[in-house]
Formats: sequence, C-alpha cells, structure tokens
Amino acid sequence: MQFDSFADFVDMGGYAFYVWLSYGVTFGSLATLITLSIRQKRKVLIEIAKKITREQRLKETRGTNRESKT
Amino acid sequence: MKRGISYTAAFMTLLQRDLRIAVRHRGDIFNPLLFFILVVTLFPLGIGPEPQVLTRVAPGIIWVAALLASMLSLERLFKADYNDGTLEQMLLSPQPLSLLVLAKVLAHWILTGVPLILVAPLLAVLLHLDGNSYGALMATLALGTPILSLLGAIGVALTVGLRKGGVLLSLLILPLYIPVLIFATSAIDAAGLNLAYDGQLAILAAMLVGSLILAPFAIGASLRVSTN
Amino acid sequence: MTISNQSRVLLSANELTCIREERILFDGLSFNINAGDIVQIEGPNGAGKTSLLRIIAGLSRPYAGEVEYLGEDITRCRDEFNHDLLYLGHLAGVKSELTAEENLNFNLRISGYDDFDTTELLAKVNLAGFEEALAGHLSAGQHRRTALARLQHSNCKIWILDEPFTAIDKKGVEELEQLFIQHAESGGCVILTTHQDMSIISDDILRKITLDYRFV
Amino acid sequence: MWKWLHSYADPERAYKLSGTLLPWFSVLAILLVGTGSIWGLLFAPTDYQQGDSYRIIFIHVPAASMSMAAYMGMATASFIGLVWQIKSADWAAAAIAPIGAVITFIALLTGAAWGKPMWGTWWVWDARLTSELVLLFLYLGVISLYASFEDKVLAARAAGILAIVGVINIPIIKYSVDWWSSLHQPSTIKITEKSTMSTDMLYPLLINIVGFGVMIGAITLVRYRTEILARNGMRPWVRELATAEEAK
Repeated sequence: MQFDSFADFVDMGGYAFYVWLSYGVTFGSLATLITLSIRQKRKVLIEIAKKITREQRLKETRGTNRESKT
Repeated sequence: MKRGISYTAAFMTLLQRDLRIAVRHRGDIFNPLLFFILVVTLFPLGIGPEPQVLTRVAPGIIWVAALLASMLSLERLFKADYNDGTLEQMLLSPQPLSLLVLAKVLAHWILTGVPLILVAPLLAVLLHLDGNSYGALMATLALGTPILSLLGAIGVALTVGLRKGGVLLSLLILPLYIPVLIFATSAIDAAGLNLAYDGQLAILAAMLVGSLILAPFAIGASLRVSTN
Repeated sequence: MTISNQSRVLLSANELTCIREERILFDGLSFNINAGDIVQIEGPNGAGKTSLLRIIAGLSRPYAGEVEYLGEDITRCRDEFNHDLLYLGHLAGVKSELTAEENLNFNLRISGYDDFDTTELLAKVNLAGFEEALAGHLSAGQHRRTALARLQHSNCKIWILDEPFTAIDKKGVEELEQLFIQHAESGGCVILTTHQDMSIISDDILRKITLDYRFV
Repeated sequence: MWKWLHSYADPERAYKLSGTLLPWFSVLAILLVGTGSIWGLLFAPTDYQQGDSYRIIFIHVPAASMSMAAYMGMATASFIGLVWQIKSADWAAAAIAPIGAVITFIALLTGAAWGKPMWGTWWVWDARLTSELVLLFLYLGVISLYASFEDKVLAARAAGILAIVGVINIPIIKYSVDWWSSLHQPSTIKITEKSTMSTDMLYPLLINIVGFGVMIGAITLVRYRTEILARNGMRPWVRELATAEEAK
C-alpha cells in the first residue's frame, strides 16, 4: 500500500483532480457504453415485435381485399 | 455495328462530356474559385495586417482554403450523374469502371484544381508570401490538388446516394487530407527559409502516384454501393 | 409459352433472395431466360420488380443467390456481361445540359459503339429536328425517346427495361413492341416491367414472372 | 419454402455462440481491469519525477493501444465482410465501431488530463495526441456513414470501404504527424521512459492492457448479439425472441 491514509489516497499527492477526472471519465463513459449496449437489445426486440404486429394487420386487410375481389 | 472503342476514346468521351457540361454551367467553375479567394482574403481581416505575421501563416492559409474549396466543389462530382441515371450507365458500360472514374476526377481537377493553382500566386501576394516560396507553392499545389480530388472522390462516391451528405463528407475526407496539408505547407515553409524542399515534394509525388493507382478502385467500389 | 425456337439459356437466376431494410422482397427465386424470350416481371407496387431488374442487371447485389450469364456468375464476368447488356432504368440517363444528339452520342460511345448516325437514329424515334435541343427543354416523352433511341442501335443480346413505356404515346408503344419482337426473333431477350397493356405482344409470346407482395 | 434459411443458419449459431462466450469475457474483464486499476492506484510505487499523477498511465496507455487495435479489428472484419461477403463479419465491424470511438475518446481525455500537470497545458499538438484525434475522426466517420444508410447491408459495405481506406491511411497520417511535430516543437516533452519502469508499475499496466482488450471483446459481444437480432428481424427465431420479449 502506497498511501498512509484514505485521505492521502484521495489526495493523490496533490494530483487528485487530474487522476480522479481521468478515472472518473473512463469508467463513467465505459459504464454508459455498457448499459446502452445492453439496453439496446431489448429496444431492438420490441421494435421487431411491433413490426410483426404491423405486418399482421396488413396481412389481414390485404387478405380480405383479395377475397372480396375474386 | 462495331464496338471496338478504345480505352483512350472512352476516357476522352467522358472527359469531354464533363468539360462541356461545366462550360454550359459556368457557376461550377467559378463558385469554388470565388470561395477560395474569399476565404483567403478574410484571414488578414481576422488576424491583422502585419506583413510578418501574414508571411508566417500564408502557406497554411492558402492550403487550408484550397482544401475547403476542393471539398466544396467535390460535392457535386457524382451528384448530377447519380440523379439523372447516367451514373448507372457508366457502371454498366463495358469499359473498366476505374478508367471512367479517373476521367471524371480528371475533369473535376481541370475545372477546379487548375484555376486554383493559377489564382494562388495572386493571393500569395496579398498574404505577403515569402518571395522564395512561390515556386514551392505552385509545385505543391500542382502535385497536391489532384490528390485532393482523388481522395475526396472516394468520400463523394460513398455519400452520393445520401440525402444529407454535406457535413458527413467533410468528416470522411478531411482526415485523409491531413498528410497532404502537412507536407505541402512544410515544403513552402522550407522554401521560405531557403532550405531544400525536394523531400516533401517527393513524398507528395509518391502520394499522388499511390492515390492515382488505388483511389479509382475505391471510388468504383463505393459507387457500386451507392447505386445499389 | 415462349417463342423460343432456339432455346439457348442466356441468363439464369439462381435462388435469388432480396432483402431491403430487413424486409424480404422475394427469396429462393430461380428462373431461366432463353434467347428469344420477352419476359415481363409483374406484381403490385413494392413487390420488388425494380429490385429484381437491378439485380439481374448486376447493379444491385442480391442478399443471397446469383445471376449467371451463359453459365458464369455475372460478378465474375462483368465486362463480358456488360458488353451484352442494355439496361434502361427509371432514370433515363439523359443529361439536361446536353442536346439530344450529344446525349445519344455519349450513351452509345460509352457502350463502345463508334459507327452510328445520331440524326438517323433520332429520326427513328420521331425526334427529327430536335437534335440540337437541350434535353432539359424536351417534353417528358421526348426525353424518354432520347434514351430509347439507344435501342435502335444495339447489338446487345439482353435488354433490361424498367417501365420503358412511361410517357410514350400509343403509337410509340406499338413501335417499341415491334422492336422488342424483332429483337427477340433475332436471338436476343427482353426483360421488362410495365403497368400498361401491350397490344402487339400478345400473351402467348409473353412470358411472365410474377412477384407477390410478401408480408413476412 | 424458406430455402435460404437452411444454408444461412449461421446468424443463429453466431448469436448462441456469442451468448456462451459473453459471461466468460465479462468475468475475466472485470477481474483484470479491477486488479490492474486497484493495483495501479493503491499499490504501485509513486513515480519519483511525476508523483502520483502518473497513475493515469494505467488507463491512458491501455486505452491508447486498444484504440488502434480495435480499429484494426474493425477494418479486418470489414475486409472479410466485403471480400467474402460474410454478413456476420459486417455485423461485427458495426458492433466494434462505437466501442473504438469511446476508447479513443478516453485515450484523448486521459492524455489531456495527464498533460495538464506534466506539461502545464491541457492540449499540446504532440504527435501521439494529434494522431489519436485523427483516429477519433476516422471512427466517427465510419459510425456516421453506417448510420446514414437506411439499408444496413449497404451501410456495412460503405462503412467497410471507408474503414479499409482509413487503414491504408493510418500509417501515412501517423508518419506525417510524427514528422510534423518533430519539425514544429523542440523535444522538451518527456513521458516516463518505459525502460526505467519498475516491475511494480509494469505489471498493473500490462494487466490493464490485457484487461481493456478483454473488456472490448465483452462489449463487442453484447453489441454483436444486438446487431445480429436487428439485422435478422425477418427470421423466425428472432421473431420468437421478439414476441417473448414483448410479452414480458
């Protein structure tokens, strides 16, 4: 352990701002990327599900049209 | 019916057609040139009229303005052909696509690159460019502007089918322009200090040869994607 | 169904699948087109007629499957295939800044021809006297005719025409139909889409490929 | 009827395979990055020249080296997709691009935050930072080109061509920027020389470099799976997943 106390650790030898800024931004942006990537999957699936119902409706209306024609 | 048209003849047919259209549409030649002149004249107003300062920044200003002017004019390189269907006909021609593409890029360079080279010395006077640098300025523009046309055409070919191509185009091609900018301006700087600049010119020439060989294939492949 | 007395296969489509923006337009589509065929691709709007024509012409890449020209994949023999292909799409390939004559001249030269008389060819499509007119000033029908004039001077075997009759008057349509029959009889093939009824090309010489609008 | 389904079964297999790999990658990534960062922040000795500010190195260097590696990975995938027309490779490339952009952004920002205490300024036109900036532009170009096409099969081909053109240009850009910065500034800037690094500093750095690589792999897998689903919305197995998800 390089630091005597927790306060020392947080202070980072006087460079606290730069060090914690770097680590904060790094893990912050990575966390955002990861959560967005994971959430994306559900969004895509819902999107597809919506498309399926849209197509279902289309099929029904078209189907009746065709029957009435012949 | 004979179909033995040579590569040169096909090349010249397309080149002549593009030049003829441009002559009928003179704005295509003058607008980028006007833009180039305007950008260059704005700089002294922005940084101040001190000759020493202007001498120092002149190569950079001229080259950055040339980059932007080239990009502005590139946007329309394939647009008209794409919109009226002649691009499809080019892709379906029995002639090699890279040859036709090269003819179009050459036409673009003749119409925008050459006027730019001709007007650059005049603007250099306004910017108090060092007297020794004129040769280098002309040489770098002569070698560099065709590279800009070739590399830019790749970006244009990729975005020609898109409705909002403008900003995207600059994002795609400006990174590719960086080496040209660096070597061209440093050649002019070196000339101003009475140093040899043939090294930079050699690198520019190498880049020109490289892009002449490789860019037409990339442009052709991109056009096939865009017209899909 | 076909009038093919020489049943040489010119083009064959092999299990073509076309997917646009995650929607299947058609899949597993296979057919042969022989010398002497006049083929009409039909189907409702959005069924993929134009997409199919563009795939056969080699402009679009199918999602799966391939098109073969004389038994060879067209992406592998592009130069030979293009040499034998005349494609006219929705867009006419006519530049409005050029005159009718210059347009025709360019279109023919870029396809490799160098022995033609533009005045004569334009006269054949009823554009005599309009040689010097800028294409931008021509009417829609005349504009289209400028493009169609290429058919008058073509030794390409394969003609692929997307809605060739658009903006063409009745007499012009009949002339075109005659031209198609002539072309087919001389061993070529015509693949086209159209919403208009044809009067000369009757159903017994016309082959049809029907695309259905798919829901899935 | 669905003939192409049988011959094109790979998307489903790729989806399942990446699903099996994902937990392993995730656990390994968390372990490695956790160990490397804690070791680097808490246990690595203080640098005698730079004090504790050098601890930024444990994320800056991994991010910088991985930003380039990710680009190479993306370009390779694009190349495979373009030449052999393998669609799963296209999807992989599309999955990597945003990750690479974020990593490049991290490398730039940590570089700046390290530069401020060391050089007294947030930004210097140093060769490394400049080429990193250009790399970010290349990533953004690929991402926005991919996003601009409605049809993602075409989008992947267009973005692939751009990625490959970028790969040819990266060495040229890198060389020209190096040369340009050596021309324009006297070499007063000195970062820790690697040779003098003690092993206590080197190990956490190496662990984090590997860790970042594995982490990029894990995020790529997550995004790759989503990309497979999005591009195969017409296939029955995806539709089943979609209806199941909606029912939730």
